[in-house]
Amino acid sequence: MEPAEILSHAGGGAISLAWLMIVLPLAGAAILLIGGRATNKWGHLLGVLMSVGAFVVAALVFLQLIGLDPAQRRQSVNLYEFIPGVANIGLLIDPLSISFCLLITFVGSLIHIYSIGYMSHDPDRRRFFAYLNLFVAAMLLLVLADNYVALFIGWEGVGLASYLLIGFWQYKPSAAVAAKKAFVVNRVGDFGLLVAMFLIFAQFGTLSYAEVFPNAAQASQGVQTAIGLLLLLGACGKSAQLPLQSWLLDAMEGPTPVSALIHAATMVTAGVYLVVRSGAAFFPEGSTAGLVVTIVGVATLLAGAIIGTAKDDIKKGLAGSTMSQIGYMMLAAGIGPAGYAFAIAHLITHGFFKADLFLGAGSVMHAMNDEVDMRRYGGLRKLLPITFVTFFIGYLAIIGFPLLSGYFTKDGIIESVMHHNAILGWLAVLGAGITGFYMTRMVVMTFFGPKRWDEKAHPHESPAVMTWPLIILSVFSVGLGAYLVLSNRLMVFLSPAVGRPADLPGFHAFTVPGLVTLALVAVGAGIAIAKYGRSEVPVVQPRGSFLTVFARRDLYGDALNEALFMRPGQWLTRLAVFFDNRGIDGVVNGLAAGVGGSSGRLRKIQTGYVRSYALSIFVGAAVLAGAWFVVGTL
Amino acid sequence: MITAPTIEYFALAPLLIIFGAAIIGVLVEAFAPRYLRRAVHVPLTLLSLVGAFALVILQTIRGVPTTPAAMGSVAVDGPTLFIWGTILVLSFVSILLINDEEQFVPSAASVPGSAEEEKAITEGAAHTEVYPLALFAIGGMLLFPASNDLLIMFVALEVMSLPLYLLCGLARRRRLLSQEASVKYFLLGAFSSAFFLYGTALLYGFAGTVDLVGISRALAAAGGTETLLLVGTAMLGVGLLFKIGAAPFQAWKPDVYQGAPTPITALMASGTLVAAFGAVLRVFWVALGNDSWNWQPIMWGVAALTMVVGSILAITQTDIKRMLAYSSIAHAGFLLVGVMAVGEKGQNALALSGLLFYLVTYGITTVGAFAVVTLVRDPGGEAWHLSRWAGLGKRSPKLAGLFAFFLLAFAGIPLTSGFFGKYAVFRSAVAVGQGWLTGLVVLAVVASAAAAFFYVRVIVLMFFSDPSADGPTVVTPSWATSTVVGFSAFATVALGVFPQPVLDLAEKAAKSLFVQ
Amino acid sequence: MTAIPWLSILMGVSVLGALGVSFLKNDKVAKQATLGVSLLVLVLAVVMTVGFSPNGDRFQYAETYDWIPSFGVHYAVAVDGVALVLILLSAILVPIVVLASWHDAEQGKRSVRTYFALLLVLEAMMIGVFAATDVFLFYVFFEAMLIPMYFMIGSYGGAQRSYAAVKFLLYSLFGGLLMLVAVIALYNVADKNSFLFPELIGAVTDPTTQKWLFLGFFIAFAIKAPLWPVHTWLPDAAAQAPAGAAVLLVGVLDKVGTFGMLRFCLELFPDAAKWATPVVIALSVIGIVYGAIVAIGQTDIKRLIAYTSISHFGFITMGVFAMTTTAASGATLYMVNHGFSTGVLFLVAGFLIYRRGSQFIADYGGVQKVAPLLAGAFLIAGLSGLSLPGLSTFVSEFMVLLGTFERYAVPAIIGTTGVILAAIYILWMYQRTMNGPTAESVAEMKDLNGRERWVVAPLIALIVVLGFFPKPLLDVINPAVKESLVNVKVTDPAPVVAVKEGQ
Amino acid sequence: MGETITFWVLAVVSVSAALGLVFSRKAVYCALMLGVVMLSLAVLYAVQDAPFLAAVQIIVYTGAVMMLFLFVLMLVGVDSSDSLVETLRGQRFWAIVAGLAFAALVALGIGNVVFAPAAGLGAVNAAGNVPSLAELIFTRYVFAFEVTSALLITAALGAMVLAHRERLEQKATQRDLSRERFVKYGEEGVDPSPLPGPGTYARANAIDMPALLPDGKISKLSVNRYIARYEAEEGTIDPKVAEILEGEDK
Amino acid sequence: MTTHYLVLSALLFAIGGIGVLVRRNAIVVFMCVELMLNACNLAFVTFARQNGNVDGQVIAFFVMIVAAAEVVIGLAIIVTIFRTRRSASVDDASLLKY
Repeated sequence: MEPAEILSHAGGGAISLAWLMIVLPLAGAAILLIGGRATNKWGHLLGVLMSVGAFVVAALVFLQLIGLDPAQRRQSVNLYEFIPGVANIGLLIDPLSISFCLLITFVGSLIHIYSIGYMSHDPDRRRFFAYLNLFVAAMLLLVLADNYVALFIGWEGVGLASYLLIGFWQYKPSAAVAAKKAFVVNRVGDFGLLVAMFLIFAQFGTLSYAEVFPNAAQASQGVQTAIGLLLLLGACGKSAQLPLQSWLLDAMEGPTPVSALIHAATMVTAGVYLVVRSGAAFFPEGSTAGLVVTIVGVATLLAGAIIGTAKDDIKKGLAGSTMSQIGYMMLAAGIGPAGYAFAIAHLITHGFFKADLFLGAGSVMHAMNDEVDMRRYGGLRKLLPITFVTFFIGYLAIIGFPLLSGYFTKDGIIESVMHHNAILGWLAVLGAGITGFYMTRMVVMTFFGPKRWDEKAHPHESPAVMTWPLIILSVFSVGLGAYLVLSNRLMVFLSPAVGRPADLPGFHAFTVPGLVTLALVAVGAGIAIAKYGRSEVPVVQPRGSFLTVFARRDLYGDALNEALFMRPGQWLTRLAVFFDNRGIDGVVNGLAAGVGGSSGRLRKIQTGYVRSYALSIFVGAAVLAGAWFVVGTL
Repeated sequence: MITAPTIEYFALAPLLIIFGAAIIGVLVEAFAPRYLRRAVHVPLTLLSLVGAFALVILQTIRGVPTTPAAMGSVAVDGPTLFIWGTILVLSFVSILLINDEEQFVPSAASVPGSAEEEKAITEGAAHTEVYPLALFAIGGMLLFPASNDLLIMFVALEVMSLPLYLLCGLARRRRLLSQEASVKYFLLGAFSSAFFLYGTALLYGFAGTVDLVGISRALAAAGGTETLLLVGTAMLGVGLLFKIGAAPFQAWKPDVYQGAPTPITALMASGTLVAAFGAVLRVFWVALGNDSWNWQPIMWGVAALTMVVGSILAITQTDIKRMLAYSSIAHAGFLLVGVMAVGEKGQNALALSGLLFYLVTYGITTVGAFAVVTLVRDPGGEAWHLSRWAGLGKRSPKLAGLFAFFLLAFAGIPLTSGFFGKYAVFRSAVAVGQGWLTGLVVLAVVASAAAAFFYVRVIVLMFFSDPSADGPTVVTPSWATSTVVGFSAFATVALGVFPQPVLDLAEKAAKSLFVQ
Repeated sequence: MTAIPWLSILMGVSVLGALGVSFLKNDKVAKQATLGVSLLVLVLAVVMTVGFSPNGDRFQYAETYDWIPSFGVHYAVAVDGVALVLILLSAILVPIVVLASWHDAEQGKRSVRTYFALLLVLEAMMIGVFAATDVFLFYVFFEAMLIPMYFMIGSYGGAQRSYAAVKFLLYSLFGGLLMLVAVIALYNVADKNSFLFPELIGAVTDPTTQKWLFLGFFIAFAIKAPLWPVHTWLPDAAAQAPAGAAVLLVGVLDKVGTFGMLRFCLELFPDAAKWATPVVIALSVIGIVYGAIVAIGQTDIKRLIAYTSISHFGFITMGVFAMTTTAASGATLYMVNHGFSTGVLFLVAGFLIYRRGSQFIADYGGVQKVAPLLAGAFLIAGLSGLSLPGLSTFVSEFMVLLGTFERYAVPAIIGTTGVILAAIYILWMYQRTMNGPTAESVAEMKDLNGRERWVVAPLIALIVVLGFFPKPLLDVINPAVKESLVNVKVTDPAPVVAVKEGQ
Repeated sequence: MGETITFWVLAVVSVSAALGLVFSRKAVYCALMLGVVMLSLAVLYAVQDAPFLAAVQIIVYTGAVMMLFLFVLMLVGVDSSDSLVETLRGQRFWAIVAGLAFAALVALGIGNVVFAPAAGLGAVNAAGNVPSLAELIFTRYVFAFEVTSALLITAALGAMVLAHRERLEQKATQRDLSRERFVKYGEEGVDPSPLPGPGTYARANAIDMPALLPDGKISKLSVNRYIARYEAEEGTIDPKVAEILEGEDK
Repeated sequence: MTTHYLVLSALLFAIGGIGVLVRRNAIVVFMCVELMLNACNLAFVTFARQNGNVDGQVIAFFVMIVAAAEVVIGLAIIVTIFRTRRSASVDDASLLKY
């Protein structure tokens, strides 16, 4: 089934007020930033309020949308003319975007609330909330945009927010470097997105979805593929997919709520959004671009999982896991309409359980004086009961424990991929097994076993303002998957936006791949328990085997980047500077010096002897006469 | 029986006034008591210049004669009148500078540094002969570009030069340099006039006459391949190019400009240059106008060499007057570009008007610049060395500002007269529509960019360097010097913003071209 | 057409203001007077802009008087959309620069009022150069405006000021003089006895002549812009100039080059421009990448900003020579936005340097901790330098690339790598100066004071507002650019796939 | 035929004299050589129907101008001679090259012209050379003629400026001089009387002969020190004078 | 015959020119200039006969007058500088240079 036509909204209802979703948090950010210290007292509350307000608007829009006939569910709202002849700023309200909106505003609001507690001791809390609000606004613009330009504004906006938040503790050089790295790597992706836009504009003369998508098929095959690959480059940057994955692990330098919101639940999924949004047009089923998407997805899925196995930093472990999970989503998105719903479903459930996990990790860190090394945790389950329970639920969800969210969504992905391409499917299954291992390792190292922390640490449960969001998130982690996947609820809902396969897949509980998955997960978990639960975990990281080091070093991704880009880049820079100073400017200065020097030498001709002058006149006269002679007689 | 010659006294009146005033000046020297001489000379000289100028204007209004005066030896035509007016104005302001007795030696015959000289200074002795001498030189300048035959041109050349040879040696300070300048100028001047004369002889041999128009006619009859003509033209060219300071005959200019008393330098750099260019134009356009394809290539080389040599050598100069001398050489090169821009009648008028305008603007700015030079002094006289000018912009910003302005005008920055001068000449050259000439214009602008460097260097020194503790003092200018500086600055601005009136005059003067 | 000679009034007010200021005795009064005059000019310029009708005649507020009939020169001023926005840019920047330079001229024991008088003179000339519709008049302003800038750099600049000033002047003069030859030749070839721009359009038909004349104009503009490889004067000049002068130099003066390319090179010599396009585009692309790479390697803040500008000018020239409506409008918009963006970057850098007394990046670190507002302003300025969407520079850069891609895909793609490099040079500089542990030398640094906030705030506001809502400017620019391109006789390439309306 | 012989003779003479002018060390010889050239040219003028000019050449040039030269030579030091060692590198070489090239070019230029037989001045000079010259000078060239007066005045004025020293104080009278002499006598004991004449016993009345006192001794006052030293160098000095000189030197 | 005279004149002129270049005594240098003027006069007189008019003779006459005046001025200048420097060598007067 093809996606529905995009209609321009006739006005009325919550849909025509959808812009409030963006403007509310944006206003919040502006007030907090411009207001300065005056807003210190109530700034965080304003931030929460704006986020919640956006959620309310999103909910109202959602309600209005589902009240419409499915064929009418793609409404675009033009706001104003942005660049005449090129693009307007407009919103596209359709099932896909509203799903994202709900996720972003709901999880976002919870994390805002959580941050009240988490950041309570930070002198710059107001600024933090300003950035969070800014992020929410940009993210909403990204998903709500009805054309690529507006999407790009949101796209870079979230990049900015991400930059600001990773570098929130900018006085730490590591944070500053990580922030910059995130931005620059993202820019590489943006390059792809920009060129994709140029190509689209050159092909179609427009950048609006409503005009591009229906005509995409008229472009030549090569152009379609090119656009698809370029979009994918953008998506890779934002979603930390290979080969642009390296920034995400470093991004954990940011405060934990940031990691939860931006680097787990929402922003990093923007790439998936982009692929799904443009899917029908540029990644149709069976296309080259789609194939590349699936390959990237699988590769990242495995890479992230492997990285996750070796990390001792709890957040980095989770970050690896995020990479991996997004890999699943990409994989699903790459196979076409059959996968979109699962990709989005996994995206949503992942948003909840990963946020849950991150916030839980944050709660642990909060309790442990910001210690992130799991080797210095251990046995925390009794001291942090709520955190433990919620974290454990998130854990079960992510490893795909039957009947929890992850089980439905991940299994759905594996199954649909299996239909599409068995090799990719089995690789995905393998990834699920590794997930079982590293997540179990994390839980065991953190909450079980003997305590390994310092004398100074006094672990304590977090305040209610932090635990309540955990509880809510864990509740959703339990049930959301089943709700979305069973009876193809999400697929049907999304179909006006992204289309769907002609025949809806049923949910099969006990397929071969499903069982194998479960078995592999169990094996993985078992190994982890055996390795970390039964034996002593050394506080100091052991050297580890080659493979461990390989994983620990992020599969040498940074080393590769350094060798391939950074070092040559530095050399190039030095060369260019040298060339500029000595080469180009050297020529200019040399010319000046040459003229000056020749002046210095030539003036010696003026010897001061009148006889020399007379000689020059005499010779000159002879030459002149000769020249006249020559010219005249020629 | 010889029929009495007809002399058009009215047409020649400006000349006669100047020569007359000069002779009266000599009589004053002979008979007036010492204390009175100066008081007589200054008004006499200035009035004669004003009177001559008035007569020039009157003639312009009355209508320009179309035939040469004084039995065909003096051509008082449109361009001549314009040049006369220009020279008279420039001379007037130069005379105001000469009025500064500090500049001239009290007793030229006494040995420099001797007790006699000391005494002469304390006695307040002065060579008031400079006024009649200057008037003779000015008379020569007037006659030189108006000469309609080569004989009178030769005589005019000498009338103009001889007093200048003398005047160059009369500086009060740095007598050795001044005398050296004098002797160099004299020897080289005499040497070059010999060439001029030899060229005249050959042309006489070729044409049977020294009348410019006669030569032109002979040329038309003979075609351009007569070897006498070729060599003669070359020789004549040497003499003329020497006077305008074109390379490779430029060597005297820096030395003489540096050594001569600054007011005399001003007079030479402005008046002589104008007169010499007038003469160059007359010879090459009137006598050799039909032969332009022969002399243009050579003139091309000379012009290119001149502007390059002038611009490049100026860059490393450390003496302000010497630098201005090299600048003058470069400007001579630019002016030569206009000399080549001949073609049909309209084109000639265009080029001529451009040249005339350039001469006016350059002359006025030059006098102004030298006037400023007279004001910046060390204990031992004028502060010539550029390093002494460092930080002048702070010590006396107005004077430095004016000087900077003159320099910018030399560089040809828009909104100064120099810009329009250059523009007018280059325009006429481009208008010929010949690639080689346009190429020369390109070379000229490149050279003027290089030339800008040394003007700018002085500005850098004056404004961007810090003054030294024992820097030169700026004397309070006398009324005369203030007038000169003020006038030059005003004219440089006015011609830079509203050049049209003077352009109109130049065009009107050029329209009739030289009498044939 | 209005009877009020707006443009002359604008220039007149500035010039009279300059004269008045130079005669004032009290420095403080002089500053206030300068500020007043420049604000008055701004108000007048805004009023004028409001009265401009974008879809009316191309040239409005026209005044034409004979100036030098012998040369066919007129005092002819008028504005089209492009000129108007650039004049507006100048009028906005000058009061801000005045405010920002409040204490700049006091450091060197040099005349304060001269500095401010020069500023006003410069303003008059900037307005004149954009408003001139007589080629000769344009040239006069083009050259004459070097002088006040030369003195501002040379008298009030940093340690190497005289070297930088002389280099600036000679470089520009060299180009300008070549242009002079072309101007003269244009007059002769066109044979209209007039320098009026509208009359000269299409007057030169011979292809060879067009090429030569084009080169004459183009070299001057390329030096002015500056285009690679004749850019080396800019880093020196901008690094040595006082911050305020650097703003006007890079923000406005250099725009004369790109403005000239659009107005004169393209419209007067369309065929030659097309002939030269491949080379110009190549140079622009080299400039974009090269400027960015060299910027990355700089150790001096102001030099770094200067090199970023070289990169940005590459975008502008590329947009101009892509000859599509989008690219050319984008380039024009870029000129304005770059003025604001680089302006605020230079000014904030100037504040920073003023406090610490060093231009070297290595002498800073962790400033954000002690001076968050300063750091914030610097960041926003920097972000606008890397064309972050939501800030005005993005719109223009996007349009340039988009428009260029329509015709020259590969250069546009290479140019797009500039966005990655931009992120590196800006953020790395920001990281080294503002982030990390606070360096001892900056520990006592004060945050922005009231005056400085007033300097920065309007610019940032403009950048943000124009970033989201560039339409007012584009509405003014677009018709003018379209008319220019009509004169060049190019049409935009049609999209490959015809999109049916309403689909 | 006569003209040819005259020409060749004088050509050789004048060229030789010209070369002599260039290559004589002593300035006086140079002047004489120049005089020879001028006289030769005067003859050539006469041969070429220009008797008036020939006369003027002799009177003005050879007579006046050359005298002036010699006068100045005397002033400057008649026996001063140039060293013929060239100090400027390449000067002589290039001078000769340029000179030869120049001469060759001009000669080529002249040689290329095929002159018609000379028109001759018979018709013009019918009424005499001087009247025909006079007619031209006072009609066609009258203005040049008048203007030359300016030159002559300038020359006179110039000579005055450079050579004439204006008296800055009253000229001393006999009375003043006498008073001065006696004041000097009173103060320093300088003899107020004039220097002694050759004296009664003198055998010669020349400046190099010192005066003899009545006792036959030499008057110290009358010894011309300059000449004496010169003579001492030449070895022709009168021993008595030498004695006095030695006494003084000690 | 005319050619002969002219060649002689050219020779004398060139010799004079060389003399100016190689002699150091200012007076001798000046004499050489006079020689050049004389050479010119010879050319004028020769051409006068060749052309059949006395203009050449008139010019030669004027040249003599001019030369006389020039000699006066020149010698005065030379004497002045001699008084100052006690030297008539033109090479000594070389303070103004470069």
